[in-house]
Amino acid sequence: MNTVLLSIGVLLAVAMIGVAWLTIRATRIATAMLAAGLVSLFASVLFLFLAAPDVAMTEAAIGSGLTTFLFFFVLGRVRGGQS
Amino acid sequence: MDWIAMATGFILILMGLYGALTNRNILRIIVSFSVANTGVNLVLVAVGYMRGRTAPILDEAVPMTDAVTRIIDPLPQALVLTAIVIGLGVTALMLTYAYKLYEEKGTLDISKCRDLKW
Amino acid sequence: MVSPLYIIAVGLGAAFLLGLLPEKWQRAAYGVTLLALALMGWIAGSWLWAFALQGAAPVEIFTAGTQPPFAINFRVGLAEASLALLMALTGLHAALYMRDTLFKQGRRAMAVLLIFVMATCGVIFTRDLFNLFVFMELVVISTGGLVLLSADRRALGAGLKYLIVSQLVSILMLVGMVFAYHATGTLNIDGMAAAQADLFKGGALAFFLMLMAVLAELKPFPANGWGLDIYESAHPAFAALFSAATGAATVYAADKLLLIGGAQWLPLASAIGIVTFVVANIFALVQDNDRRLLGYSSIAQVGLILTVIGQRDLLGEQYYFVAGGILLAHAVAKAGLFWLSGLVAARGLGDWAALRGHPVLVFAFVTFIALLVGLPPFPGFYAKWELAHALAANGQLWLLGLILFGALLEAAYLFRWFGYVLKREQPQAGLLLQAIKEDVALSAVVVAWLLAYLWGELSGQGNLLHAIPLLFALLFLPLDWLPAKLKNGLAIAGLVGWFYLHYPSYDALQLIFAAVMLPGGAIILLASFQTQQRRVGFYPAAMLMFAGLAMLIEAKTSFAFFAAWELLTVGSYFLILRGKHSEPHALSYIVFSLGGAFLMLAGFALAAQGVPDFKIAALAQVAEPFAPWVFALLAIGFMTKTAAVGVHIWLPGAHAEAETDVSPLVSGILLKAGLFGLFVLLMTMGKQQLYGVELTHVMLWIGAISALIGNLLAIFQEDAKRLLAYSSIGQMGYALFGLAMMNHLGWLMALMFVINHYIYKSMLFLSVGGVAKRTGTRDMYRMGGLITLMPLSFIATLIGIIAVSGVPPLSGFGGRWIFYNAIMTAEYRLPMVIIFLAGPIAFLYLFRLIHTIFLGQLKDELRTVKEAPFWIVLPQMIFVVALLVFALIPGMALRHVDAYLAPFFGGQNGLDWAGLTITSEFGYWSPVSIMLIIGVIFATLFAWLLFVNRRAQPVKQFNIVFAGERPFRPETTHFAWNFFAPYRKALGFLTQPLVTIFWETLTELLHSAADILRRMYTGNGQTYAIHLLAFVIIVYLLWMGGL
Amino acid sequence: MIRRFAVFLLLLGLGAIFADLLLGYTPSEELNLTARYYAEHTAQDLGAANIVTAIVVTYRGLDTLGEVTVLFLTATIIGMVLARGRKHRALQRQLPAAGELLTTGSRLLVPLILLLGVYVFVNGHLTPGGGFQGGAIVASAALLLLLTDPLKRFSHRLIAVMEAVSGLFFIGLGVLGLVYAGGFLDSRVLPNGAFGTLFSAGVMPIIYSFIGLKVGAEFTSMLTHLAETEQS
Amino acid sequence: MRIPWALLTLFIVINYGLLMTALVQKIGARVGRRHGIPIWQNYIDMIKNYALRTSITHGVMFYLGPVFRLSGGVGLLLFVPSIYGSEMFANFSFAGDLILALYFVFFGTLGMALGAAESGHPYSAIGITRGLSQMTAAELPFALAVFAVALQYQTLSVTEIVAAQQGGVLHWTLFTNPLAVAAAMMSFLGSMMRPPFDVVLAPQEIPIGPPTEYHSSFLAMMQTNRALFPVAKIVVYMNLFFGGAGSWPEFFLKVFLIYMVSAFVGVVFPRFRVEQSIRWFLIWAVPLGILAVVLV
Repeated sequence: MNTVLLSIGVLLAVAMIGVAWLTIRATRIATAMLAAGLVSLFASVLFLFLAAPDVAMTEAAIGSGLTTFLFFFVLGRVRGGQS
Repeated sequence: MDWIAMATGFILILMGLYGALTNRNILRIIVSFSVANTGVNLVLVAVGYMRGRTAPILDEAVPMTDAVTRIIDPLPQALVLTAIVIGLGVTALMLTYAYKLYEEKGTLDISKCRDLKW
Repeated sequence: MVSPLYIIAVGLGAAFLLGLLPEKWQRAAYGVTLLALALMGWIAGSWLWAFALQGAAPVEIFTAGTQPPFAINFRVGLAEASLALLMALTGLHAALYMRDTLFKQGRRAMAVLLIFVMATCGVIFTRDLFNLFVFMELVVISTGGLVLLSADRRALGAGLKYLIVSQLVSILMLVGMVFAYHATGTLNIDGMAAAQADLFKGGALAFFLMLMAVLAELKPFPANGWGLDIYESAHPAFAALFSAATGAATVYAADKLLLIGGAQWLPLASAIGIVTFVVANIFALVQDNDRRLLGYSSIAQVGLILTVIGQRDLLGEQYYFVAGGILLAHAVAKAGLFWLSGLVAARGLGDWAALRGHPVLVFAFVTFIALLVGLPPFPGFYAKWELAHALAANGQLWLLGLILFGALLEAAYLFRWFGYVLKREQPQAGLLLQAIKEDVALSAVVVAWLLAYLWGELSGQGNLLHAIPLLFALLFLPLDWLPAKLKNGLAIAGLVGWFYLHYPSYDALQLIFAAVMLPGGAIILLASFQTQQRRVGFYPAAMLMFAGLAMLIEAKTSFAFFAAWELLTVGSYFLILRGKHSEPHALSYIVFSLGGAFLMLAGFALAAQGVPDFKIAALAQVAEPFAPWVFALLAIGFMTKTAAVGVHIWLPGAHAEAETDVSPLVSGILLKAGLFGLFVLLMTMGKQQLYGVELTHVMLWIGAISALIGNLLAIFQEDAKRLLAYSSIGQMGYALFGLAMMNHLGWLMALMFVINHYIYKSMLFLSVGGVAKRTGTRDMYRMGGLITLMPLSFIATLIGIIAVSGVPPLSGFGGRWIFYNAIMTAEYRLPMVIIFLAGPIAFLYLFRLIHTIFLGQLKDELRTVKEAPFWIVLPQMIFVVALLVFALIPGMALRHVDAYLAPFFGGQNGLDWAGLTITSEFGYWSPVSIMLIIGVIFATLFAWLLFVNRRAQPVKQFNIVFAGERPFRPETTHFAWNFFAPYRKALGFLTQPLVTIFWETLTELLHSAADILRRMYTGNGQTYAIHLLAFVIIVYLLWMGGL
Repeated sequence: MIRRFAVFLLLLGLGAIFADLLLGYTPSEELNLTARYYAEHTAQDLGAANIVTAIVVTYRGLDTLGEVTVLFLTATIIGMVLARGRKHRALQRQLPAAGELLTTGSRLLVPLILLLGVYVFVNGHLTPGGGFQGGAIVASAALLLLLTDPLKRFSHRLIAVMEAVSGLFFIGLGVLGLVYAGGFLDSRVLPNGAFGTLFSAGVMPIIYSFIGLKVGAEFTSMLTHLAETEQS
Repeated sequence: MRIPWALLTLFIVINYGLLMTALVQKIGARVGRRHGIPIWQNYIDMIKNYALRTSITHGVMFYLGPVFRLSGGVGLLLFVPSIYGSEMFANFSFAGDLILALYFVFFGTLGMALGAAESGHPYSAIGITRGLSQMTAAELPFALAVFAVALQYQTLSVTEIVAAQQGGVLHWTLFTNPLAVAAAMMSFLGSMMRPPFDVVLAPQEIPIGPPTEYHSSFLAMMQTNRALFPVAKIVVYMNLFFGGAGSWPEFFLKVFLIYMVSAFVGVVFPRFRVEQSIRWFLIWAVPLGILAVVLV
């Protein structure tokens, strides 16, 4: 049980770091934004493992949900910012 | 688990900051900061975590009487809740700024936004 | 009493309520805003009242009905209440000031403002770390909103930079906080402070991160570029809030946070603070944008307060007095200045010249600057005094030096700015006057003076605002609308009256100085009767100087002495600045004077060693390791005022460019203040040795070289008043020399110079001033032949130069005679050589003065020139009489001083005053006989010559032997320009402006360093964030590495 | 490139600090003083099952008030900034209508989502979740509506009133605590009630509901303000 | 009672001065194989000038110049005792000591400068600048020497200084303090307005210098002073450095010899420009003076 959890945790961590790399280095901003949302989502899973359901819910709803939407809202209005 | 989370959190913070300090696009900076914020939240929760205990919610599984020995520290979680929301607030504000700046200057390159200096 | 929590509740509630109001109801929304702010202020004020006047104990406020570590608690005491009142009041004023903007932006902007004020109050009240973080975030975000109220579009960028940096800050804060919580098991600040003992290594690191986060909000160097951008671009009312409210609140947060770390972290705070203070002030030197300059100044001030916080343990119970004094002074002054900046249309410093047409606004500006610089009677002055004493008593001399250096820089750019206000060309843009904005700015003036009174009451040194001379000077402010003649009469009456009432209590030395300064000043002021208009600003300044002088003479304690010193310095600065082209010279005067004053402050502080109420007389008991340093610091301070060589470069311009009746005031009277100080110093401390060098010996050389250089430079001046000014340097050199000889007659000679120099230099300045007034120039080669047109001025000048030159029978000879007797017993002989050389050189410039102005060829354009106005001539004639009387019976004044000085030199009188002949150990001198003999010879010969030539025929101007031709142009015939050309060939190398070059290079270096280094503020928000990161890492390496 | 290197070096330094923290970290075996108090007293004193909620709403209610204020502030500023200069904009261009599926789906889903949100924040003191989460869920309903019809104008007035009223109630309840109970935001204005039931824990569920409403309103307000900016 | 004696002193000294200056000039001429002026030439000049009745004036100060000048000379003479030990010829030395004499020298200089400047002639002004410039440097070694002598005898009273030198030639300051005397004598050369330091008056060329505009009785008064002043000044030197004079013959002899020093030097050296003479004094005379002061 513990090892399983642990390996899932490590997996999550590695995934998060990978996705985070995508966030800061992706060529397209949209990708970066999606990746950031994904990091948040992974984090909320990790929060569950850390016995923090409240935080997990919040992170999922706000961190990965609303924030990502906000990003895209703005992205859509600035044409990616390159001009 | 807590070690993993904490280390991941720190790494996320560093990566987020790296992104925020090297990318020129303001949107990317904001996105990077949100990653760093996630990292901070991870660290915070990880500090409150105690091995072998459960969430600080009292129910049938965790009766009131042995809560002290069964639950983990609830305080960091409360802090993280607040921190997340504050983070969203700041992010939203920065996004608004980015939008207005774009309206104003037609670019989101932060190095072009240097009319105040010295 | 209403719970302080209601401050939070009211602020928030009103902000939420605004959302309920319909969009159109702007007025109602505005009313709610004002009401809420006023209510918050009232609550804070009522608590302040309770704490301050009813001695209530600080209250703890628990939330959630639970004890502190488990729930958030507030603490409200005196400091919190006063800061909260400050927040509410600045908020209220900001709301009033921004009325138009708020109406335009609607209720949302008002809500943001309310929350901003509420949040700053929260930062101050809360004792919970995370709650502190929340409130700080609120401050950050509301700042992000309020920045956008600016009409300046660049504010958008500034706000973004701020948000980027604060993201970084909040990351540091949160990480640090959670580890600190982990280490101590509490988030309560006091709880953490109590648990300090078990802060293990991780705890220290955690604390370090939190400290960095809070300090970063204080805009430490170099992590402060974003702050500057906000100051520059924000709405002035918000910039005022940002500087006053945010600054004060964050400082208080830092203060609370440092409780956790304990004493070992305090040095770090001091180090960061002082670096910020000095560097920000250096950078400010090269600023031309007013708001950015104020921004730099804000950063610097906050740095200073941080330094003070770091010295909390040293200051003990004075801590709140000192830190509070500086903090409140900064807040009020900065708010006031930002508010004023909203009235000025353009952003260059020179554009503030538009204020000039509004004396009330100029007064406001002066008040704010004095408040910032910490001049008496404002709180910063008391605070600086206590701070310097605490630092000196505890050996923190480097810190003291840096603080004073930074303060001097700050004074330099602020006074330079003030010079612009009074002297620069009025800009096109002008002012954007609006009654409400003016009122807001002026209310800050009122608060400033209230604070001045309050701090005076709180200080253990006595309230300067109870000093009658100062009050008398201030009285002239409201009376400034009266005609000048009336004010002049009042001023003269005041001077004479004060002297009349007080002279019985003076000892001989005080009496001499007081007589020269007060009734002496009254005589010079007679000349001021000739002004016609109201002469706005002259009398407050002049009387401020006289107040300082009057207080200086009576000062018993070092505090009273220093306060008087600063008053007279500032007063004279304003006087000098009145001259038409005196802007740069007045600046260099005030910078040198304040520099000297700061050295004195350091000297007094070092001498007192923490003793409160240090008596001047106690200087005699200063013990060995400090004594020579005290002596040196004080001596340099005084010598700055007497313009000894090395620190003399301010004098020529300042004295020459001053107005006609101001030059004699600052030359004839003001210079004596320095001599008075030196007298007091030498009488109490005597000879001191530093590294085996006798300091009085050094002074002897300085005096001699001053005499030589002053005289030498005087002969090469084309400008009559500059000539006299350089001559003053030389004369003061003589006096310094006399003092430094450390023998009875030397001191007597110095006193003789006090009287003589007052009389003849005042006379000459008035005479030359009158001529300059009539001819419209001060260049001597443009004059000539005025003897027939201005005979009275000529007589005054003639008597004056005979007296200055030391030729018998006039009083100057007495000085020389005593001098020779004094050097007979002096220990050092070499410096005499220089004095001997300097002596005859005086003839050169004196002759030049009288020849090129009054003799020689009259110029065509000056043929209709009239005698100087009556009121300028009258004091000259009084001086002529005084000079003759003093020449005849010098003993009248000097014998008393001689007797007074006797106890310092074995109890014997230095001279024998019996009968008409004055006798010394070596020689004798009978002024009356000399006068009689010379008079008889002179009169006989003159009568004879007149008789022989009774039919002599006066000839026309050009009827001279001119190689058989007659010159027709006076310009070519009047030999005046480059008068002593051969002398320049022979000794011109001595006039190399080495000292000027030295100081200019120093200034230049500072400026260019500032100009290069400030380019680190590239304007890129990312760079600023990197600065912050670098700041954290560098401090980590330097501090934690060494911990 | 130099900048990157500098940032890298500096972050290396920060990493060192973090590493220091990480290596110096020893997980605690026992609850510390504060946490122990919460574990022992929350249920008895406040009657809340979810200790995190009790902390968020009551013990550290002031933080939460601040947090709500942060959102309010952000929403207000966004409104302020984006309202500026919008008036003279040309009115809506016609955009392609959203797909049938989305439109119908949203009609069905929105009430459900709203209900879920309300459920989450009403039960905040018992189960995981609460005002923030619920508020976010409510806001996502609004988001859905926005997605289906980008030109849909939400009633700003309604949002503003909801925001303001719930905020005022929040403060009002807090002040009630100050007046009638142990201090500001004390939830024991109402009796604690039966542990574990909906109507327990004093005013905690009420406050959390208002928080939920307010958060929802604020999120919605932010989203609509952003949405109403023109697609440029 | 002092006044008649003082007038007698004055009378003696003026006549002696007139004769001596003429004599020195004659000696100079004879050395140069010229015939030279008659010994009473000065009297002729003076009488002629005083007798002239055509006079013009440039203003008040124009009168005062010669008056100042002659007052300076007379005063200097009378403030110093002429004959040591003689109550009659102690003059008005009770009024002041050495310092008075030292500073009174400037009285005439200053007055002259003023009067000449009033004339409005540029050459006068140029002459004055030269004179004053040179004086500042020339006076320095003298002042140092006086200081050294005063230190040596621990008094400022001229009478006491002379008294201390009595009892043989070797007690003269000349031998007890040769450095000071050397410095003072160098200064003396400069103050005598004789070559090589006579650029101030430049008597050989067109009349340049302070007296350019003076004529008739004005000039006569100055000529009187020109006879009186060198003697008065030499009296000071004599008293300070050469043992003073116990009787009138000794007085005449010593004054003549001291005056001859400057005459000799003047014959040998060419004229200095002002800056040259300043440098000369500073380089050669001042160090001697400093040494004198330091070594006393």
